[in-house]
Amino acid sequence: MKDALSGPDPREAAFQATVDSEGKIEPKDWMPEAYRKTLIRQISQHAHSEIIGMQPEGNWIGRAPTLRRKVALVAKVQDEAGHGLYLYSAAETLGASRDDMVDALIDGRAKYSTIFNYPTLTWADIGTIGWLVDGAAIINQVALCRTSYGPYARAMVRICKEESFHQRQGYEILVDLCQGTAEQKRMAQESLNRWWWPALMMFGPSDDNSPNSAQSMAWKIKRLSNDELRQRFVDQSVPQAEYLGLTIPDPDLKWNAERGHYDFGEVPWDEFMEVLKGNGPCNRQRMEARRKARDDGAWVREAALAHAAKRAARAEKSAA
Amino acid sequence: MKDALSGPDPREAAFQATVDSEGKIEPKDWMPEAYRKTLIRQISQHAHSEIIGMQPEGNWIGRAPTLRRKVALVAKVQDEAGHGLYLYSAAETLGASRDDMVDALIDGRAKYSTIFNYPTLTWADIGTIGWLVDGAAIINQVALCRTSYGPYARAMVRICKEESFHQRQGYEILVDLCQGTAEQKRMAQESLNRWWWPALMMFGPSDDNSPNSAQSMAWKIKRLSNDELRQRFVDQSVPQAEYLGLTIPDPDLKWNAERGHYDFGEVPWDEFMEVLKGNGPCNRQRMEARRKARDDGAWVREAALAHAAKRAARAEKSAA
Amino acid sequence: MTTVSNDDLFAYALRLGDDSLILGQRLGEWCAKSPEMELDIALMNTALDVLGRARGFLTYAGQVEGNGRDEDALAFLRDVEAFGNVLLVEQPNGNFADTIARQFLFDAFDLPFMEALAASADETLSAIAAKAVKETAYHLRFSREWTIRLGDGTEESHARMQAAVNEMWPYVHELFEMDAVEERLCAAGVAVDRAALRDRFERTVADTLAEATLTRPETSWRPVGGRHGRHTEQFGHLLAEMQWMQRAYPGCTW
Amino acid sequence: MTTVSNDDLFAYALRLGDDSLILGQRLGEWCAKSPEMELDIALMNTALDVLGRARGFLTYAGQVEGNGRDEDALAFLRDVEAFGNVLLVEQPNGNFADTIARQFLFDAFDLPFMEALAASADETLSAIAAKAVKETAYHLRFSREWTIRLGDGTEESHARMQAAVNEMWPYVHELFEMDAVEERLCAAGVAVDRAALRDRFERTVADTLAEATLTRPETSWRPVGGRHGRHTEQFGHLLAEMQWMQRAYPGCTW
Repeated sequence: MKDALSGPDPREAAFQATVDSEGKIEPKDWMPEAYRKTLIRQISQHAHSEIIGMQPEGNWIGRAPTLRRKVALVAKVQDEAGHGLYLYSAAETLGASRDDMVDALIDGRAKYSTIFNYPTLTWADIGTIGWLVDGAAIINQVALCRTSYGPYARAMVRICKEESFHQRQGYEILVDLCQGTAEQKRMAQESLNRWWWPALMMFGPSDDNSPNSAQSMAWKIKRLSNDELRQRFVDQSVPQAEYLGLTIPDPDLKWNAERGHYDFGEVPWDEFMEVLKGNGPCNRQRMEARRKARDDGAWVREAALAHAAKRAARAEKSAA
Repeated sequence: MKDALSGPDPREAAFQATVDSEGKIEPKDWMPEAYRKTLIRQISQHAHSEIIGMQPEGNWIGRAPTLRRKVALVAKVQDEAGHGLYLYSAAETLGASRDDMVDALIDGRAKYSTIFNYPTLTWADIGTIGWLVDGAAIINQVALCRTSYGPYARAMVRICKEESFHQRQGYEILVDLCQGTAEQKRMAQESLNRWWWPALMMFGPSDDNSPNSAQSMAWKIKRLSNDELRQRFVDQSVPQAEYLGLTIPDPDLKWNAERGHYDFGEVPWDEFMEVLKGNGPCNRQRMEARRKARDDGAWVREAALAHAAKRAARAEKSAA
Repeated sequence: MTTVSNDDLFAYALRLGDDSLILGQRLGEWCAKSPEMELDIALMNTALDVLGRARGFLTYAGQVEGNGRDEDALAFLRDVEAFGNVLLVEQPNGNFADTIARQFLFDAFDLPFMEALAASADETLSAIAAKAVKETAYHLRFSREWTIRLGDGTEESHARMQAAVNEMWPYVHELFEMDAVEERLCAAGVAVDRAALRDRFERTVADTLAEATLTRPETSWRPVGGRHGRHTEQFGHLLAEMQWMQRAYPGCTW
Repeated sequence: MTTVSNDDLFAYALRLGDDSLILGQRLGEWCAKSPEMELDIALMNTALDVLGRARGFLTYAGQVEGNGRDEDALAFLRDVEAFGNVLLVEQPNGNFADTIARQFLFDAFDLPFMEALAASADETLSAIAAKAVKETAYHLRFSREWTIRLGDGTEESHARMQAAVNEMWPYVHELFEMDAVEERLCAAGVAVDRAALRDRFERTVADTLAEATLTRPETSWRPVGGRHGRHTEQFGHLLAEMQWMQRAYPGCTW
């Protein structure tokens, strides 16, 4: 808290010094309110993304083409649920409550990654999500392993390991498709065509249009800019697509020897803004599914509470 | 109504004379209460059978293997709904109310043909139901075209025509299967194995165990005994099975030159009694589906009534 | 008059067939589940009509294509991305109000559409449409009346009907979408100019919603993509069911 | 010791695989739909365990059969009548109480079953079962606790849990059914004597229902047939979904 009479809060200087020297801020440390709020927003969005992300992949559990793939997919979706819970816990160390965060999600006040508002239409999409969506997530998260808030950084380290495994699995699915029949390869290409641009959008607006970024960089919540991360993702994905023999649906994509990076076309930001506003193909469906799970399950949660209370009362009685 | 003081009701003699001379009893004619009740029970059971019978066949509308078959199946199920309504109307001419009859069905007080408590597990079952179940129904119904109650007899005439068409369609499905691949033929045989005995049960218990039959025969509600009808069905079905190249699952089945009929094995009456008691494979499911349709649709029926009332009120107001 | 390419004609007949087929498939799911037995009959009746025209359109598409695919090959042996139906018709049945809303919005479009298609320079399309006009007039009467009945019924039915209209409304825009295929066929007098139907559609909707005491939804969401194989996640499940037999037992006669 | 016929062993491994596979398929349908995220994790976890043993049993069945069918050929390329799972595991998920009732009744049988199978003379079956014992002990703890929690929770949860137990109960009898195949394998020390497990099952059920303030249902209905391919109507729909990919794209590597 800042005292208007006495100039800058000395705690703020100490906080910034810790951040600047790559120290970690821990739950009981003093921190600026805006830092706390930014973190809660970001971590809860991340948690929401894990939870909502279960839906497009869960859509294929029933139809996975082999038992091995089915087991891997169930395990992956289960991991995502675990990541979600882990991240909600990290946000709770900052004083947020999970129920409030989930309510904010279902009321549409909180955001989650726009990528999960696209539908999974073919099995290839399960491969593509692993390859591109988890791939993009990892690039974001690797950077976040060095984020200034301790619990978040530690969550990221753990999550990154599992995500790498998921990404490899997804890529393997595509390898099988691309080494398979013509129909399988076509399925892979069609999937890439749908997911490529939405994947690039996962890094957020371009730096020119990312107003909160500077403060987040100063606090070392963010370690790299949106555009830097996006470039890293493109550079990483192009040779992977080449290995698969797939064509990235961007006519402007080409190697720039001078920059040592791939140039690529303009991300369709209009679409991004529409999806962000709630107008993606599946926004309504994702929210409705979450709401339905919450509402249909209310009686179960009430029963669990009622039973716990009964038990506690009985224990008290027998202790007395 | 019978007056205890004045001996037999002369109206009863007139009624029986009409029946004996193959005349028709019409809704406004006097009739014995027991005749009325027997008819209401029989006609409403018949109506319920049509309505419940939609379920096993409806189960395959979504999966019919060709569009031609899909259209034919939808049309058939639609006809059955029509028959159900037509029969409920016939029962209503006797003073029963459709709502009461449907409630009795859903409460488990009323019966319907036990055959519809068996599941449709393969597409062949759609053929088998047409061939055997509609075939058995027609044998029952042809006899009923001469039943003594006019509205019921006329309903039967109309229904018989459509059922014959359905039976032919069902048989055609099996012809295609039996002239098809080995797998298709196996599917047809497996289906016949499951449906043969339940089809024989459609004619009710053997005459020795059919206590109500004598009175029904005297009233010409029933025109042939259960066992006579069953024999007719077996005699008709055996050459049809031979043409298909299918084996009827009855080791005791053989031509009896002396009788001029096929002998056949003992119907598994224990199973029949179990299904009749409610313990067939699908009894609960059929009732639950009917109940669900009624309950889920309550708000729609209420809305229709409310709207009709509003309309009537508006019409009255504008007329005033 | 411009020459019509077989590719265009194939694509057009196919998407019209898909609209009808998928709607028929959804309606068939109501079998024995309706609020009244009479409604079972009415919904089956609509299913029969649209499945009938699906057969006509798909058979014609197969002939135009000339690769030996018949109506069943087209209905049962394509995967999601090859289906060209609008997203509206694949929406799940939901409750009875949802189905009525989907049907009413479709019918309100479909009647002027089929009337216009009946005047197509293509004789086959014209003949299918001429038959469809009478059927659709009946469908529209049914779905319109039920929209009114539920909208102006009880409090509960009003709320459900309004929610249903809100839910289905975003999908109507795709009905009026023209792409290059349809532009070319339209120039040749074969395809219908969808944009020209909007006024009549809006009048039907406005009249009906007014009588039903319902409000026309205003949403900025205008989902499209069905014409180009970008469907909803539910669609794959619909196909898994619909195509089961042909997929499990390929190459058989049924 | 009697010699074991490959046909018997194949049939046995297959039906055990089918029990696990179909239960896993049903559990997978809960994904992202559970009352709590923790329950999503728990149900997925159970799904993983049973799918894992399904793989083991089916792979072994394919080896014993010796016709080159692997786990996927067996899981994805058989039709309804060739599946030998009990009817209990194919029952639809219903609400959470229904799923818990199905799971609890299955687990209460499955724990003694797997313990007994771990002592099988057949090494492969024994190894799969040994691993399964630990997993199932955990499943049973979970499903038992939730049976108690819901039974002795609120009035609503009590009513739902009782209804769920009533609904699932008739299907337990089939779990104890022995046919000639199992009799022969049992005599050879390979298969489990199911009848011998009944007492322990009943004790588990009695204890749990008592703690849950629930009543043991009494019904005369004892549906069977699953072991011989006579399934419920829902089962075909389950297969249409589960087998979609292998049916639509035959002969591919995934």
